Amino acid sequence: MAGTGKAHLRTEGDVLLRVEDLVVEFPVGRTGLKVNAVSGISLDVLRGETLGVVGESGCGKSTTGRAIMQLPRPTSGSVLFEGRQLTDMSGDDMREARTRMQMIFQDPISSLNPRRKVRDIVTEPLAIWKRGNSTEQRAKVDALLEEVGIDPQRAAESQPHQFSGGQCQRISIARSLVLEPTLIICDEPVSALDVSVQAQVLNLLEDLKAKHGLTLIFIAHDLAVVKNISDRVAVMYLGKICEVAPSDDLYRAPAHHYTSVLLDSIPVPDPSVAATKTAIEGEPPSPVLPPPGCRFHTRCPAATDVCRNEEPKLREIATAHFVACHHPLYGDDVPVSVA
Amino acid sequence: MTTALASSTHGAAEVKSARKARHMGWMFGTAWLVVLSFCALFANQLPFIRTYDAKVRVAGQAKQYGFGPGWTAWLGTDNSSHDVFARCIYGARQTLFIGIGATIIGLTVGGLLGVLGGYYRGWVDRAISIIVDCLLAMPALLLALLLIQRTDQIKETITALGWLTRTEEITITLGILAIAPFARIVRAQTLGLRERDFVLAARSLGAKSQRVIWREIMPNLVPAMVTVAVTGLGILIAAEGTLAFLGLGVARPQTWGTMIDAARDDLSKAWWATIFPCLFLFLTVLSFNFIGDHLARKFDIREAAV
Amino acid sequence: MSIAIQASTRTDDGPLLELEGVRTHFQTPRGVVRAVDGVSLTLERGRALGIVGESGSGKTILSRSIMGLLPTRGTIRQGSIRFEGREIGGLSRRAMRDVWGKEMAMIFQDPMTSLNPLMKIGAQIAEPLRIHLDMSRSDAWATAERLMNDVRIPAAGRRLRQYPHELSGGMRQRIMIAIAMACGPTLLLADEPTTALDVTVQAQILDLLGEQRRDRNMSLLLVTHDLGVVAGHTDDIGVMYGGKLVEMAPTAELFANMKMPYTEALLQSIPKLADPSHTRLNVIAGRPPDLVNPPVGCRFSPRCPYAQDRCREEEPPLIPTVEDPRHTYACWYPVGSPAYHETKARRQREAEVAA
Amino acid sequence: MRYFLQRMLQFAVVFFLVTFGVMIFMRIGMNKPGDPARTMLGGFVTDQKAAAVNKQYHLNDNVFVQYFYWLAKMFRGDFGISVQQNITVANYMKGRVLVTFFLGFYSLLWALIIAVPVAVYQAYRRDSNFDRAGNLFSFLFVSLPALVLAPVIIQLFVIRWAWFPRISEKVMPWQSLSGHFKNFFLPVVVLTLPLAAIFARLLRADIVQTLQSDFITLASAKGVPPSRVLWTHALRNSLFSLLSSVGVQLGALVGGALVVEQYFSMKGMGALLLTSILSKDLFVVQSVTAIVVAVVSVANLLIDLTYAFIDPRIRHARALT
Repeated sequence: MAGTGKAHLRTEGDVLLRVEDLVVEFPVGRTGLKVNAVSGISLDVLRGETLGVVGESGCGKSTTGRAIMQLPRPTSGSVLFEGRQLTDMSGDDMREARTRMQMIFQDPISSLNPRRKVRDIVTEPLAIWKRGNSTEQRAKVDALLEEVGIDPQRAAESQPHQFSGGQCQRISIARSLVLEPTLIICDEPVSALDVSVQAQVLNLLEDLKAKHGLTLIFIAHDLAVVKNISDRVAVMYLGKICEVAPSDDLYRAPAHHYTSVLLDSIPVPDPSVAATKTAIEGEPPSPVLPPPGCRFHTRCPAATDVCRNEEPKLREIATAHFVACHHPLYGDDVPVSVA
Repeated sequence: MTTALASSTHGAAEVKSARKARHMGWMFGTAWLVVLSFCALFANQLPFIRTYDAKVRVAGQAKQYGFGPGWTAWLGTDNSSHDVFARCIYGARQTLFIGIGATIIGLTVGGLLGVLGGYYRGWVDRAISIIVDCLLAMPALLLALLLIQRTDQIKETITALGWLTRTEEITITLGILAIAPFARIVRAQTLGLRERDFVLAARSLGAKSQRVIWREIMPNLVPAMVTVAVTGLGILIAAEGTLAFLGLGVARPQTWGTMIDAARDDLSKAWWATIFPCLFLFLTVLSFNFIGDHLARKFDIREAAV
Repeated sequence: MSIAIQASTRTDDGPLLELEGVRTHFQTPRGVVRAVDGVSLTLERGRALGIVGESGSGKTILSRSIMGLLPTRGTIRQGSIRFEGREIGGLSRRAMRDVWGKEMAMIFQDPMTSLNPLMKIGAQIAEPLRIHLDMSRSDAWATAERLMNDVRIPAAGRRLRQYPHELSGGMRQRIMIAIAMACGPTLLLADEPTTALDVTVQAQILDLLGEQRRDRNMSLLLVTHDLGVVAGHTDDIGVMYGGKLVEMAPTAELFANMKMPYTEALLQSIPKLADPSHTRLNVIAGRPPDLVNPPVGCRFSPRCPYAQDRCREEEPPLIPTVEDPRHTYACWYPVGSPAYHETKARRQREAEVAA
Repeated sequence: MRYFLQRMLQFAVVFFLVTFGVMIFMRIGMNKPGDPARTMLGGFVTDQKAAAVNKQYHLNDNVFVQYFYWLAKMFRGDFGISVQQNITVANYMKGRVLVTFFLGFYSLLWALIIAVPVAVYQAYRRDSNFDRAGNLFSFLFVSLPALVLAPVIIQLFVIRWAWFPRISEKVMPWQSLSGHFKNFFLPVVVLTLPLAAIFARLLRADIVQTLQSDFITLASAKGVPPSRVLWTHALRNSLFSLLSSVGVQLGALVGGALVVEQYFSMKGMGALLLTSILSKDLFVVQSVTAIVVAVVSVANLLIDLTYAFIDPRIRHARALT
């Protein structure tokens, strides 16, 4: 199997979402070539947990989020959500199932219809599913808008462009909560925001998660942000998962060379730490013709022949810490025995 | 040691006056169309507009081109001594009806084809594209000539269409011409819109395609459609004039094109009978262009090759 | 034929760049946008200055004002910009053409849109060489290839004949740097040079910039929103807020001893890797100021937790600290002052009471 | 290459559909039981003649057979006969094709020669007096279809001042060069002005937009002089709408030629087309339509190839497909 293994999937606990061997491919024009956006990844999320997905652009993290929503449907693989298989659901059942999971997008302006009033945008989900009469709908929407910090009166009168980016993101969040979903997939929700606003939105997400008992999949390229909000983090590279671990463990003792490089590349706002690291060479190869073996071997400082030929599988190197690497790094403070 | 510089507001005044100039164009266009439509609608009631068949006689005699432009007949009289001004106003009624009717037909059919093709892509899009390509491959005027020329035969063959008047035939013909360009523009817009996140958001909320099209995509198409429709109206009115000029117009009431056609051989004898309908046509098309440009600016729409 | 000659033969007295009361306002239908509103600063030769701010703080407009690359229409420019002792603030675009590319060069944020898509890479790098240094086509192309080697583009000879769309974002940003370096400028303005890039590539580009700067003895003005980027790659940092410079200091001094509550709040709102996950972030309440109608007094006062009446009435001047004259700030009640501690303690008590 | 084949296929499909459609359309009501040739020719032909025409062009067979025979004959150069004029269509069109060709060619050429520099300068000096005057004139001329412009021009230049002859004779450049230009001048002016206005407006808008892009700012920041920024960097990147518009306007030119030929009494294809449509001259209509569609489509194909010539991104994208 070309997948990177499923060792990290959990059997006990209240598993809300379980993705297995997810593959998403897009054709390149009519060339017969295809973009291997996601090449067989497996994930699971427990109820109430926040799973962070990090990686650079083109690693397939956003595609994964959308494929879970079946927008568009993945090329192959299984997505088990609340015990139901989404991949072979009929169109109507799928529409129904989508109400239990929602998405928040990167561009707050583009994700709101510019020609509609903000309150109508937030009411839309209720209108689609005809939940409650108009007074009930309105009460619910206004309460949610208050909760995310938007004045309902202003929302009733204004269109999205009259709000700032941060406010639009709050509106998006309100809309995603209206149907009372259990899972929210956040696709780079704070990447387009200024740091001060980013902090506001991150705090809001934490508050809402606690209050509404949500489960989050948080997709981002900013490792610090992902670390801050996640319980467990999966690192992706070129359509594959490199490493999965509890947030703090991953950052304390990265086992995959890619994770370690990623961590070292982050500019730290502290002049005493900064400017001491060496950057890694090169850029990710094209997902149209991904390299064989370990997909990171073209840039990896520790690559050997086995990396070039044989694809590594995810294996546990510390409690709940999984890595797909033939020559993993071992942090000093993580005693492990290699199989 | 501050070297204070003269503040340079260079260019600011230019921007302002250019904005003002554009504004004036728009104001002029609106004013002309309002006055023209008002006169056309109430031509029968307004005292200063002669009736359609009234003849302006010279000493009791109906005389070919009896009057030039002047106080008696503002824009002169035509070859059967009708008041050119009154005829131009009645022509406006006819022309505007045809233009607006054709635009509505083109917009509805073309818009629908464009949205469907752009949204569903795949074979729907390919089928629609072929139809649109075929319509566009034929020069518009050639297509119009063919269609109108054959309408009598079509009416004979398909008797259910027998009730169509000449005006309606021309309206429908021009409407068919408008389908392809409208479809093309709407399709391009739809292709762009369907990739936007709010469409994805609506689908992730469980909205059906129909709802996505009507609630999310359509409202965002309106500005482009209105803008293109206004600009298109100008083009359609000119096309109607051209058809009439080529002898395929409405005989009664005359449109501007028919008037031009009827008088153009006597251009050297009575220039006013040709030039004034031309002026009306020109000012109307110009007004639609001004308004279209204003709308395009307002809605920030890039002018597509209409 | 060395391309670094130009830079090294210049006279070395006085600061490279001095701004005094620079204002750049734009006339818009909404009113006059005071994008940059009285900025004064000095950049010494060979040093790197970071300008940090959130969107709308005026940092990008400031860099374009220095360059003189602003739309001429509806723009109001005031103040003095002295470059190598010469007043360039009021120069026309025609006069600036001799400075552009030759003595001052610029790198933009988005490498995807900053290169002419219809022109070969080689031609784009060769263009300034041919204009400013009167090189022949073959010399210019040969120099272009060397420049591409300098910015570590593999297979430079082949890349010369490629078009921008055939290159990745990181490669394109390297090309941008090569173009900027071409005529050996003394000042490089980099406007968010790594924002559009991935972190691993960002690190490469920042290292490359630093290295080129040292090799060619250039000054760098690095504009960014990311405090992390400036921390490791600049000698001094200026913090902008609402079109004004609110604090400026040598990098280490700034991080060790920040005076402006805004700077402090900005730093605190960034999630840090060192913190455990789910650490509550400090937020700055409210929104950045409207630059058409900026607040009276200190522009940060409506969002500042330590603001007092004076802050809302009187605008604080940019003054040096007692400890370090190079460290300037604009605040009535700076971080560490008695009033600051007092307010902070009061807030804490209030929070405890509320809890 | 594959892209080119694809385009050829598309062209073929459209060509067949349109010509077939035109044929069906022209024959509505003609193939009633009885005598299509007679319906078509009117009452004044002999039975023999009608039967011969019917047989020669298979008019009594079903439409597909008819179409097939027409197509086969056309590819062999036999465009059929003009039943009204009683000559072959090829003879009928001879000479006329050139008149319309010159009309269209000159108009297009002049429109581009005028529009490009005007638009470039307008965009460069945006909102200046020149730009505003340019905008006003392009508004005026866009709103002046041949129908309106021609009588005004005739009234002024032919009737009032008599600078040009009223009726153009068919003067080819090899017959009399001065006569040729004299005859074509006014008709070409009528067609050129609105066309130039359309081109100028599109191009100006595109250049204005291009001038705001980062790579233009970068070019300036490199110290590139404005003339080079405009002509080398901005213009080439702004040709897209202009080129597509040239394709679209070709069709409109056919319509314009029709009107202009009427006003100036020129014996061109437009006039021929009009007469043949009005008199239901089946073969003429079908052949002329086929030629026009082919010319317009081939021109659009050439424009498409020009895109690829200008823009390496398109070239590379197409090389893949």
